[in-house]
Amino acid sequence: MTTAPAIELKGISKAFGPVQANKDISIRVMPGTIHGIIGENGAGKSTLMSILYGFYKADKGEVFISGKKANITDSQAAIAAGIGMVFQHFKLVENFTVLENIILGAEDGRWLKPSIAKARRTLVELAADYGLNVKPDALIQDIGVGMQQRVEILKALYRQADILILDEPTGVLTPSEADQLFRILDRLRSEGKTIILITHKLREIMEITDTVSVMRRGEMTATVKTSETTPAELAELMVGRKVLLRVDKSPAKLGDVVLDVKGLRVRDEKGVERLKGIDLQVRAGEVLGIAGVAGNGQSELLEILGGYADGTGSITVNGQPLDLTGKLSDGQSRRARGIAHVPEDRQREGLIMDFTAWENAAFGYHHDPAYRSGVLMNNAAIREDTEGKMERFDVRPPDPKLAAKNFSGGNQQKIVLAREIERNPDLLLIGQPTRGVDIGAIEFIHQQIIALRDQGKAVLLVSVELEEIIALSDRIAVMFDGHIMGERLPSETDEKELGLLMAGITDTDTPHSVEEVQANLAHAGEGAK
Amino acid sequence: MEVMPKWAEVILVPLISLLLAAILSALVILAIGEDPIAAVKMMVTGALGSTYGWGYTLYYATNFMFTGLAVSVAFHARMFNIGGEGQAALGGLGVALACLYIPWPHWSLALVGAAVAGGLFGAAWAAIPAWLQARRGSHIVITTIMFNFIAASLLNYVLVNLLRPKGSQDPASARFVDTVNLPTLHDMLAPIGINFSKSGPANVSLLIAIAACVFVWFLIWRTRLGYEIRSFGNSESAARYAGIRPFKIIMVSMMISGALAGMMAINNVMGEAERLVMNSVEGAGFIGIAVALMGRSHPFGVFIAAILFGFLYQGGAELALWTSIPRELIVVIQALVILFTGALDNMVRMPLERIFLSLRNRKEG
Amino acid sequence: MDAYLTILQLLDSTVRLATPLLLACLAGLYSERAGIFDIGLEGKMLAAAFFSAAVAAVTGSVWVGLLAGIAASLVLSAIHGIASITFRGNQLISGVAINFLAAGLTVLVAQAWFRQGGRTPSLFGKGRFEPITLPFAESLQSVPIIGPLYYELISGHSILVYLAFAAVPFTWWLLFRTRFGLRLRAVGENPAAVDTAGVSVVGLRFAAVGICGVLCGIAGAYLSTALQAGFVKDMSAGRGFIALAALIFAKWRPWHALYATLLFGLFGALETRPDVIEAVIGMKVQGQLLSALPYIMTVIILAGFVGKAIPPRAGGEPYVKER
Amino acid sequence: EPALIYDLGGKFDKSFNEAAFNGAQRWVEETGGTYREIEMQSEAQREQALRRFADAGANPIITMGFGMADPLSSVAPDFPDTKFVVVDVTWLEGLDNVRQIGFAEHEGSYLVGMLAALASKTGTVSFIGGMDIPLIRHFGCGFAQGAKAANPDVKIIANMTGTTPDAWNDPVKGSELTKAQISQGSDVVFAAAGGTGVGVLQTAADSGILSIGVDSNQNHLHPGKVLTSMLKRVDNAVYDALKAGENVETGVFTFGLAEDGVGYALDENNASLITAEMKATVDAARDSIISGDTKVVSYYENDSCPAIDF
Ligand SMILES: Nc1ncnc2c1ncn2[C@@H]1O[C@H](COP(=O)(O)OP(=O)(O)OP(=O)(O)O)[C@@H](O)[C@H]1O
Ligand SMILES: Nc1ncnc2c1ncn2[C@@H]1O[C@H](COP(=O)(O)OP(=O)(O)OP(=O)(O)O)[C@@H](O)[C@H]1O
Ligand SMILES: [Mg+2]
Ligand SMILES: [Mg+2]
Repeated sequence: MTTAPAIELKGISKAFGPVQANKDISIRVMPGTIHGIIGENGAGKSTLMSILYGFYKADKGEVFISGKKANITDSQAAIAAGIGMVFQHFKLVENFTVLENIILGAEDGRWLKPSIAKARRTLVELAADYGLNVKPDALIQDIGVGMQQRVEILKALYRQADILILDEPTGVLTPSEADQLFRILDRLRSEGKTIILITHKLREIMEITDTVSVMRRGEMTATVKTSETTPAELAELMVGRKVLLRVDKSPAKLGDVVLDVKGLRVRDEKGVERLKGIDLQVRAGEVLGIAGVAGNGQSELLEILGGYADGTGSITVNGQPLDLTGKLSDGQSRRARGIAHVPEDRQREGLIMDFTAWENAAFGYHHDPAYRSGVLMNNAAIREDTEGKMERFDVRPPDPKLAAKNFSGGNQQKIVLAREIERNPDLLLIGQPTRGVDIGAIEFIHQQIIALRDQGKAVLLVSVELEEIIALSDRIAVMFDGHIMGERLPSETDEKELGLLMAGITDTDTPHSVEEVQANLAHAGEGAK
Repeated sequence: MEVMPKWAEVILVPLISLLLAAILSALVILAIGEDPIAAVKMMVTGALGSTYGWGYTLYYATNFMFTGLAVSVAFHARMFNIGGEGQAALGGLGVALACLYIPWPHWSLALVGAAVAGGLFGAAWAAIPAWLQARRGSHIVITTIMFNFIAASLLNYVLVNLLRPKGSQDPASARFVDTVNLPTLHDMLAPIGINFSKSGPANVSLLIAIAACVFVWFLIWRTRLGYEIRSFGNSESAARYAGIRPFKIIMVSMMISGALAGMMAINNVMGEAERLVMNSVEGAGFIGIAVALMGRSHPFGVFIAAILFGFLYQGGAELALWTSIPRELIVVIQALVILFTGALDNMVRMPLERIFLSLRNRKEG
Repeated sequence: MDAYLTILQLLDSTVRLATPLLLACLAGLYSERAGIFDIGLEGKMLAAAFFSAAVAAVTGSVWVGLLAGIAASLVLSAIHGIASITFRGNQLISGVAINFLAAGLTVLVAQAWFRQGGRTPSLFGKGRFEPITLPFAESLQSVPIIGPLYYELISGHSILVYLAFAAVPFTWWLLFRTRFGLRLRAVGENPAAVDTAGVSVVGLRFAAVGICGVLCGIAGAYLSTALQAGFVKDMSAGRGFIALAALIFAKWRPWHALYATLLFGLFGALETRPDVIEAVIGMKVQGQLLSALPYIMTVIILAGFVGKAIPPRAGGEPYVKER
Repeated sequence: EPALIYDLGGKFDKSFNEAAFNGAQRWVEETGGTYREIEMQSEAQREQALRRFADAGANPIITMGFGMADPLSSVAPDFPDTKFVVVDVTWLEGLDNVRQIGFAEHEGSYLVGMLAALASKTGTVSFIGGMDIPLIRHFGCGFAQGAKAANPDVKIIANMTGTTPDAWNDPVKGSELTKAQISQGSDVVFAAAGGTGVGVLQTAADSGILSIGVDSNQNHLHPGKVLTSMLKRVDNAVYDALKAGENVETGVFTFGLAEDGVGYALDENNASLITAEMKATVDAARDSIISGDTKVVSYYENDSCPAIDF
């Protein structure tokens, strides 16, 4: 007797207006397995999962859960059918506590007190069971993204989901957080739960999944057993061409010091000190990678360098000091000094989502004489320039009149990169360059960063992806709690050592217990937003 | 990738919405025991059927263009300026002072001077709430509401105690001298052989209002300042990243907004009343909100919406003149127009989109 | 003792003036906490004022009138809900339209119904809410300090006043101590979180808008059947907008809504007592300045003491998961 | 066909415009005639209405309120064959087809002020105005002089409702002002505040003090609780003009006590409140004003009032 698949989708189609996001998709996932789904940005992965979770309604197709036809009209039906989902963009209420978020929609009875009390007990058990430590009474807005994700997983577990969908769960996690997540997934699998994992990281697919499906332009193009495939094959299935999975770079040719930071201190809006005396240098022709758990001051470092945070200490660029407060410390002045900035959060900072691509391509550089005629903006010139940028950076679709929100994450990132890199800056600040971006685009973005370095420019790279840091950097500085914990050469270090530094542990030679590292890490991530 | 062709979005949707509002209005007229067809006929002929009617329709529309543009500009910076009423009142004061105390040699110079004075007064009145928002975080909605009331008191004081000519019992300023009287459409069109009614108050300010529409269009979509205003309005965090200073944008956008509202006074105070009376704004500041919202904060939309409201005002006045329909009927019709074209537009758009989509699929399939 | 009595009278007036503001402010609080901005409070109040007075006049029962007022306000709420929730229309436009609709329809209907130029007939007897004298108010009156306080300030208001004040702790409790409140607050902050948790966003928002309608209905009825004995056109006189200002002032919190509306009420009460102001500051306040004083004070307090007000995050935006 | 143009408050304002309406109704009932009417809703409409009615051949055209002075001065010369009547305007010059009618409101207010002071047991009387404009101060000023004349020690409280047009339609505020005045000791309140006055009279009746109506006879609103009403016989003015028709006499006319243009209302609703003694005192004052022995100062004379400080 064969067991029925835990999930079976038959002929799912979904269109958003004229866009066919899913075309006649069928898929089977057996119970107690982890099924990976990969595909380019905009391939339709999230849409498919949202349909399974009842968030979107399919135009056509059927869903079977454990062999029985399920009529999933809304998320409530999905929850009832034992499905839990962790969305790519978390669905949490920012100014609610962890506990409140967990019980939302799954309260026991009308009154909150008993619900909360019960949830607290359950949460303690769950947390202990799976090693998912959270602070039940912390506000979501005060905890790091890693912690937020734990909350999302706990939400699903609290609802006793047998089927767990995770949409790009590791995009925001540090390697050790990701490892921990995978340990939990493994554990869940061994308990017989079924998991669907969407990710852009082939390493993760290879490491944890049993089977993997590849999506392309709304269609399911292949489903294979993980053990019978290779990353290169998957990459090719996904993008339709061979992909370079390693960064190819020559040794750095170091020039003069471009950026020199001394004793830099920055407070956030709440008055909490986020940078507690930072010293660092970046030379021409060099990529300095800043590793660290999100929320340890990297964002503030980028912000003050980019001109939108105030601080004390000294920063010089090409030997000339930068203003750290006042009128001349704004983004415009920074750009005038040859600093370009690809911000960590492209949707909140780097782009205006309702603006067209060409309007965004001038964003921050709208005072550029080439972009204006008299007091007016020279829109024709900007559009023409944007067309060129989109072509050179392979932005798809190459339509300057399309609003930014209508591009996929990878293509949004390319628009920002094109804008900043083509300024030919002396110093490029770049935060989380490939977050949520598919491997085809990652390859391209990495090449662009290295190309800029090879032109003798200085690059300050902030990323929570250790792999990316190691691959791109010529030198790595690790940040923890507003301090630089140490600098390493990529050739002389490994993820393990960096991981310890990121947890604030400098004596990396002596062995440390997992608990100690975790406790430190939890502390480290607190400031992240 | 839009579902509907642009013409459907821009023309068909508003037209059907307007039709729905008209049908409902007709039902209301029926319900109070009047003949809707006759009423509509009277409104249309009264407002649009003669140059006389147009003279009033365009006069009202001029007011609404100024206040509608004022609300729109602030809206692009995500400031909800409810203070058009007070700013226009202060603008009236500025215009009155300019007309009363400066011996202008010719109306054209006076017009420029009065527009500047009205604009400055309006801008100043908007600047205080703007500054409080930018520096103290005081919510612009509350402060502008409060400033409307304060403006009313201030104007009351000025008119009753300062500007009222001795012995006059009317709380209004003296009449402006004849040299500052603005040419009406009649005066302007007569030389080119068009016989426009003498009695409509529409005047040369209409041209200024239209110029203001064009100006705002350029400002918002063609200048760097407009670009910065829209950036700030769309995403404050992105604006900060780009080095666009919130303080500057809040102040500048609100002051432009206030100036536009203040400039309305060249129409009602200088062009029509030719003196400053109490409550000269008569709610045009509030109508401006409806006009801006209906016009989607786009100058062309504001222009059209202002004419529509001008039509309703004048058509309503005609109804009140020749029938016993209470004047509040017009308020109800306005409400329905705002509701259907502004808030319930998706009710029309959604089915239309479906129709267009299936048409398209059929063509492709 | 005289000064004390004056203060009590001033506060008494404060309470009366604050009550309609408080009810409308709480109404707005429910709606906006659920993410639906409502500048139509004014219109709803006005409609309720008319219908409660009209029905009370016709039936002779103020309670039936109250129900009618609430019903009228609910109809307008429903329009707002359909426009801004079902059809994801612009909430501001819808609110503006509702204000116009109420201003026009009340007079139109009043004229067609009573032919008294947009008024209702005067209410008397059971047709209006009378002040209630609380137990022992009379007998305790002679007790120093407490007696007058109880008699003048606490006792002697209409039932709706007590209802309004009771609505404050109730609202707090409902929002922060019940499942419904949790969900309601969540839907104003992040409707997607509520949706994916399997709770209906539309249902919650309609519920909030409905509660808003009920409270505006009571506020309107209070104006025409408790404070007054009949409807006069435009009698809400901008109170809906002041309530909105109070709501922002209160940063969308129930207890603060009480404080904010009491403050506005106090300003209003002071405006009626130039003699008190004169006695306190030692000079006569010029007439127009006196009229402007409440608004000037509000701006000063706002700028000086109240920080930035952050509205519910999803406020004003229709919830769209698919375009 | 004659035409009647009401001022901004609307024809059912229970006072000024409604008095005009009542006068017109009386004419309709007596003669069976018809007339056109319009209520103003904006300033720009004033001139429009004048011209439209004149164009359509309406004659005479009767208009209400001082706001009509300015439009009239530009329209009247264009229609020399049309007769215009304007109430509350007396200062236009060079218009020989206009009948300007003014009322000596201060004289009427003086009489009700006397009655107020005579009826007051507390020795405190009060005044509530609508929007703070000279006309309203004019009312209040006459009232204060009358009260002082009847009782030199009387305390007079005066409040204005506001500075926006809402001031004419805010009975709630009127009510609150009344209560504030009561707590300052007032037991007779005179309201000259349009729709706001409805709230004043209501609250006075509810609180067991006396009130005084304005313009029309408002005694019936709360029988036995409204002390009297300051009558301004706009109804007569309108009635007379309608009756005279196209032949209405033009020029400037001021109606005071002598012409019965103003006065105080005495009917079955307030008969019990006005004692014979009070009536005698007030009537004596009335005669003395008519004869010129007593001079009531008009606020307009030099924008100030001898009896009260606004
Ligand atoms: N809410 C929406 N409204 C309209 N169109 C949408 C919406 N969400 C997705 N789409 C369309 O559906 C397509 C598939 O989107 P989807 O989010 O499923 O991609 P994805 O595979 O999850 O991409 P990524 O890897 O970037 O997460 C997109 O190209 C987009 O055009
Ligand atoms: N409201 C929308 N309208 C149209 N397309 C949309 C909309 N929302 C999302 N999309 C499309 O859905 C696709 C995936 O969206 P999603 O938000 O998952 O972006 P993403 O590529 O994953 O970016 P990120 O990595 O920043 O999350 C994109 O191609 C985007 O164009
Ligand atoms: Mg996705
Ligand atoms: Mg993505």
